[in-house]
Amino acid sequence: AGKYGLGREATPDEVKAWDIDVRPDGTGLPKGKGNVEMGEELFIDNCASCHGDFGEGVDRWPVLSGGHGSLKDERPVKTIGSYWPYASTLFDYIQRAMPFGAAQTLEPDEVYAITAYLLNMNDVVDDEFELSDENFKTIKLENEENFFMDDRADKELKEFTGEPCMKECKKSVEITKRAVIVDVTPEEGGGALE
Amino acid sequence: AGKYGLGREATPDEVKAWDIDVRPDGTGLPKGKGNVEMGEELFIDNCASCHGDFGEGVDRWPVLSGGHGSLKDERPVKTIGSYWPYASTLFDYIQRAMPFGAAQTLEPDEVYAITAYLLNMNDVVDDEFELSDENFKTIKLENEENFFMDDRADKELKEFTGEPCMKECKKSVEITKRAVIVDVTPEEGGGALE
Amino acid sequence: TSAGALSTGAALAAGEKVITEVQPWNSELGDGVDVMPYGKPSEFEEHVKRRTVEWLTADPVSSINFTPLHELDGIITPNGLAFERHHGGTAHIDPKEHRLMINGLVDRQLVFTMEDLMRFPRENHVYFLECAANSGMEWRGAQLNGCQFTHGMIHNVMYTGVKLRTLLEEAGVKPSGKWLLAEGADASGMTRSIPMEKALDDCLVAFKMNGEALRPEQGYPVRLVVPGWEGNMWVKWLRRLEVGDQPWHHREETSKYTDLLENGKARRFTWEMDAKSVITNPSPQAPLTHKKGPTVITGLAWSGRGTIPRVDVTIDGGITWHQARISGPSLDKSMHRFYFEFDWDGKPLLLQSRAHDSTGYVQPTKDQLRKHRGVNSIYHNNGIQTWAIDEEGKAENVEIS
Amino acid sequence: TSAGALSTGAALAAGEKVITEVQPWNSELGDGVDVMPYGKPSEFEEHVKRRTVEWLTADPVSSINFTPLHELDGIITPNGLAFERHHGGTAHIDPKEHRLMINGLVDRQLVFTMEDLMRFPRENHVYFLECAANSGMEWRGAQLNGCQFTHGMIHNVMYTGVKLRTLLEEAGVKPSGKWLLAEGADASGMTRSIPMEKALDDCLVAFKMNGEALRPEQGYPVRLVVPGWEGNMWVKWLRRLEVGDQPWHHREETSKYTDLLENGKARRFTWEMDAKSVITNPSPQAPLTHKKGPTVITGLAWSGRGTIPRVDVTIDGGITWHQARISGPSLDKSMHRFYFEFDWDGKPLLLQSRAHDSTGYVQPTKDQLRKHRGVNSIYHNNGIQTWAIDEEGKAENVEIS
Ligand code: HEC
Ligand code: HEC
Ligand SMILES: [Ca+2]
Ligand SMILES: [Ca+2]
Ligand SMILES: [Ca+2]
Ligand SMILES: [Ca+2]
Ligand SMILES: [Ca+2]
Ligand SMILES: [Ca+2]
Ligand SMILES: [Co+2]
Ligand SMILES: [Co+2]
Repeated sequence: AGKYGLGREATPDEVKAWDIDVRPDGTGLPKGKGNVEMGEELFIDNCASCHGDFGEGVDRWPVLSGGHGSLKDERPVKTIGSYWPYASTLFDYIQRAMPFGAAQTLEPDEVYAITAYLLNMNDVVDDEFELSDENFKTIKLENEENFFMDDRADKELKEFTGEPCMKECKKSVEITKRAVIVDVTPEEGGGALE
Repeated sequence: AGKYGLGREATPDEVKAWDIDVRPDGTGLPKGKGNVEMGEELFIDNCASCHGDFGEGVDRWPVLSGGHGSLKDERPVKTIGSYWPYASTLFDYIQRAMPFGAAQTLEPDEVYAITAYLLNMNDVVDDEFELSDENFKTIKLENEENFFMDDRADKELKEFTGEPCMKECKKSVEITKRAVIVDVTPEEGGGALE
Repeated sequence: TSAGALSTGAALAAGEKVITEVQPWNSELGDGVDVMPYGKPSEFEEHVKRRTVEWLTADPVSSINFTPLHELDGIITPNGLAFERHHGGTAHIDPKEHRLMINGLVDRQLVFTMEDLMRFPRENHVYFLECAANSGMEWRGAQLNGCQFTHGMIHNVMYTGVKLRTLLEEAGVKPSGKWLLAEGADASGMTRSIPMEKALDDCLVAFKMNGEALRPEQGYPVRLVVPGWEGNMWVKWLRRLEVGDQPWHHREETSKYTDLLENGKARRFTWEMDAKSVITNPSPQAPLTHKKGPTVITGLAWSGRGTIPRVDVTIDGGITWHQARISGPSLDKSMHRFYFEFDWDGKPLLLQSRAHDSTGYVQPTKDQLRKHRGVNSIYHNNGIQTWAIDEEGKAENVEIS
Repeated sequence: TSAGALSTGAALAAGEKVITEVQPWNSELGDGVDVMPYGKPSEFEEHVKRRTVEWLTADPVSSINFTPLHELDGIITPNGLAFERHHGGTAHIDPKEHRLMINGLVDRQLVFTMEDLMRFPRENHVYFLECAANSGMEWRGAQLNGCQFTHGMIHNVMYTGVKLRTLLEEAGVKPSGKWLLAEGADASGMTRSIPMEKALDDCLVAFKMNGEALRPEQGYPVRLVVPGWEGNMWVKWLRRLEVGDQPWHHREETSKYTDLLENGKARRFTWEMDAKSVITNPSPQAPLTHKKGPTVITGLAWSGRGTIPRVDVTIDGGITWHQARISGPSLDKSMHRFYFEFDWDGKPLLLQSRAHDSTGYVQPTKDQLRKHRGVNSIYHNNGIQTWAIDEEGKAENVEIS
């Protein structure tokens, strides 16, 4: 027992029920498999109402596909294919949180199938692909290498440290951007806005 | 103007409207008068429903008379006559706060009359007495001299200061009083009491 | 030893259903961000509320309710649970219609709107407000079974306001001005006399508590804050400040809030709140619900004269005392939160706490106080509180030898 | 110059009717102490509420609302106004049905009930919680007209809880355990990876905020507190802590909460919140309503790396800066309240504040940040905010040269 002896040991079934998280190295993947075709059907039935048949997104619901090579654009489109570093994230997230409003209702094989379908929609795997716990680690996403550890300490902190100017810091000053021209604030904003 | 120049000067009528407080030296008394007899009628009409015809109190509403000489008793009865130091307090309080639910509706003459009546009920003035701003200062209450300025600093603070016993402070300990026996706690007390 | 302990055998291997089966809240959507523009506590916290004691007064309109100290932790009292005491009911005042007047012995008699007040420099301070009558029902002996009732006439919030001194200086106090009368705008027309020294020291004219506007029952739109001094002086719905050369001896400083001693004489102007503490858990409304083993005792301590550098706790009725751990900011004239953790052997306990304040004052026993004051002084009962805990963890308000 | 100024002549001598005539609240009784067992704000404060921006998300169930900073003062956020962000709606969980599991690389995989948690030693700390996306809509330029919208994804409350370290030690972290996964019980199953060093440092497993139970939208009955780090990591409805040897790279630390730079590369694990400040009054939702003369500027400053020893304010768009006055407790990783009082000449103003933190870091301009990060990084926009005030006192969100 620990110092306090409080709580109790978790049972194997309890740990199994909650320990559903998946990591990039495949740790946590349940046994199972599913292919793109099965995934397409499941996706259309369970997901497309929000995310569109091909993951293109409906209304303001999240876009799940496309955007390849857009990350340096003025308006990047960040999707599984264009931005996400790991396929494990997709499996894990669908399994824990989707479909929105009916989380944790999909069977492992269904999650494999839908993941396969979304990888297919993002040009990561071909139409015939079957995803399983065994081949999962072969999947690599194109943008993985573009993520790097927070470097603000080196890049910014020194520049942003030190005694700043207090007097005669500028000759003159002009307004360069105005929120009122953009006009996207909710009308019922309180105070003088009403 | 003050340092900030904020606010504005109060007008004479405004100060008059709010500056109704009365002090033991008579400062603040309005012009006016009223006698015990008038006071009795006013009191019966406006006050007796709570305080009783003679100030003896109805149900749990405050008792306003009696209790003379009871201050050292096991259960002192603290009233205008037995406890209050100054008659000005009575005039001021009736004028600002009574009748309960219709405060500041009495005219000065009415407040003088009711005050006279309550002084009479407390054996301070006789049945024929008429109270006015002119004779107010002649009224003295019997308990005035028994009030003294807070003396905790001299009487208690020193005794209650210093390093207390931390170990073996008593040989044994017994329960001497119990709330459960008294049993006056509201039943719906929350937690284990329900 | 755990409330979540499983029975043995099959059930143990399988585990608890709340874990092994997906629960609705793990799967179905909850409320959106548009549901609750001003939030409120969980439906499972409905027992956490202010409670009144009906037999105390003739009418709930001039009465008191009590902060549920046994349900709280830390040092901040949430605004919705800060105890209420008023003498003519809670006034609901439109801030646009509210005025604050300064009159009397000043160079300029002034009237301020709320907007005017917002243009003076402001300060923020966490202060406790304790009613002088807190624990007043306990003078003759243990009476009310719950720290909400014995000690709940107190709250501790961060006040924001203008220094009273700033306003008085704006009006210009004449040299003869030695006392201040503070007056409320409610139907009780509450008044109290305050010596000028205190008025010019640390008092605030406050409009916010815990960040937001004062609650109506706490004097919205503006109240006086008189740090460390009895709550009755913290005039709510503040509408007038008169400067005078003598005190007023009004009803709340003669008939009430004077302390009758055994010899029939009475202390007046007992403003400062003496150092005090109480164990909030366990306590009669919050018993120990577990068996022996690791146990947390927690409580509050405060002093009208400064900070609380130390609290002692006993579990054996005062034979042995232990220094408690204080956690959270130690601020002047603010509540302090203390803890004492121990391994309960499951036997009956007699719990007490004892506050030390920064002046060296040590909270006295109730009998020490009675020796000085008798049992009819109503106010300022800061004696050490005892809870008896039985083998089942139930707690009772008692006194001990 | 006062909002309560009287017109001249007769009216002036007579005075304002709210003073010269007895008002209902001066005479008639208000509410009794039994009316409001859990209190709420005045009817005159109904405009003080959390507000959402509908176009930000597809559905209010996975969305955000904002703290009305322009209506608050001091440093405490009242619980009812603390901004909400959730990904599957507010879960309403019966504390009796809630469990916290520790699993993974530990000596004993444990399950705690809420009652178990209450038996560990507790601590109290005031910490700010800021969403990493706060001010995220302002990367390309001034967009939302109100500090509630530009800066309102933040709250600052006193949390009470058990040290995460205490719980991890109770389970016994194996030497290989370098990371922690925190998981929520809500329908989003929120997860974040936290390095063990932080987990063993100052994190809390908290069950109270501002003294009372967590609000449902803040994770009732229990949430993680990760002082100084982005709000998304403060997992609500906390049900599981898994110890592992590597981070999990889950959705909220890959797809979201990574900062895309101009060169297409992205920072990950940007946990610490950089020092930041904002003037809350005046601001677009809270304009100056008086003419020239004494004027109070106030605002908030905070840093994920420590305290705020200093805030500078400019009223001329950064030509001249003044040191502001900080009032209220200066606590580690907590909001600080600053004030700057000046005599307004009635001419247009360009207001900015600039926080300095205890590491010497000085809040940068938005352009300084853009130089490093471009305009597509969404998160961690701590650039200096500008409000333009016109002759009438109206305020607008602008950027300046
Ligand atoms: C009713 C609408 C709805 C349905 C149906 C739905 N989703 Fe979603 N999905 C959402 C919302 C809303 C989010 C963002 C949730 C948040 O705020 O965290 C989301 C997020 C996602 C994401 C993460 C997107 C990103 O860029 O981070 C993925 C992947 C996803 N959904 C897949 C699915 C799959 C697979 C299904 C069906 C099995 C599904 N969704 C069904 C609404 C929906
Ligand atoms: C509806 C009930 C009611 C009526 C009618 C009423 N009172 Fe009172 N009176 C009270 C209550 C309640 C209090 C205590 C108020 C408080 O809590 O501060 C009180 C207090 C007093 C006190 C102070 C008692 C003390 O010991 O401090 C005086 C004096 C008094 N009333 C006089 C009057 C007079 C004179 C009238 C009529 C003009 C009057 N009352 C009408 C209910 C009433
Ligand atoms: Ca795992
Ligand atoms: Ca198809
Ligand atoms: Ca518009
Ligand atoms: Ca006067
Ligand atoms: Ca008669
Ligand atoms: Ca009973
Ligand atoms: Co007193
Ligand atoms: Co980040």
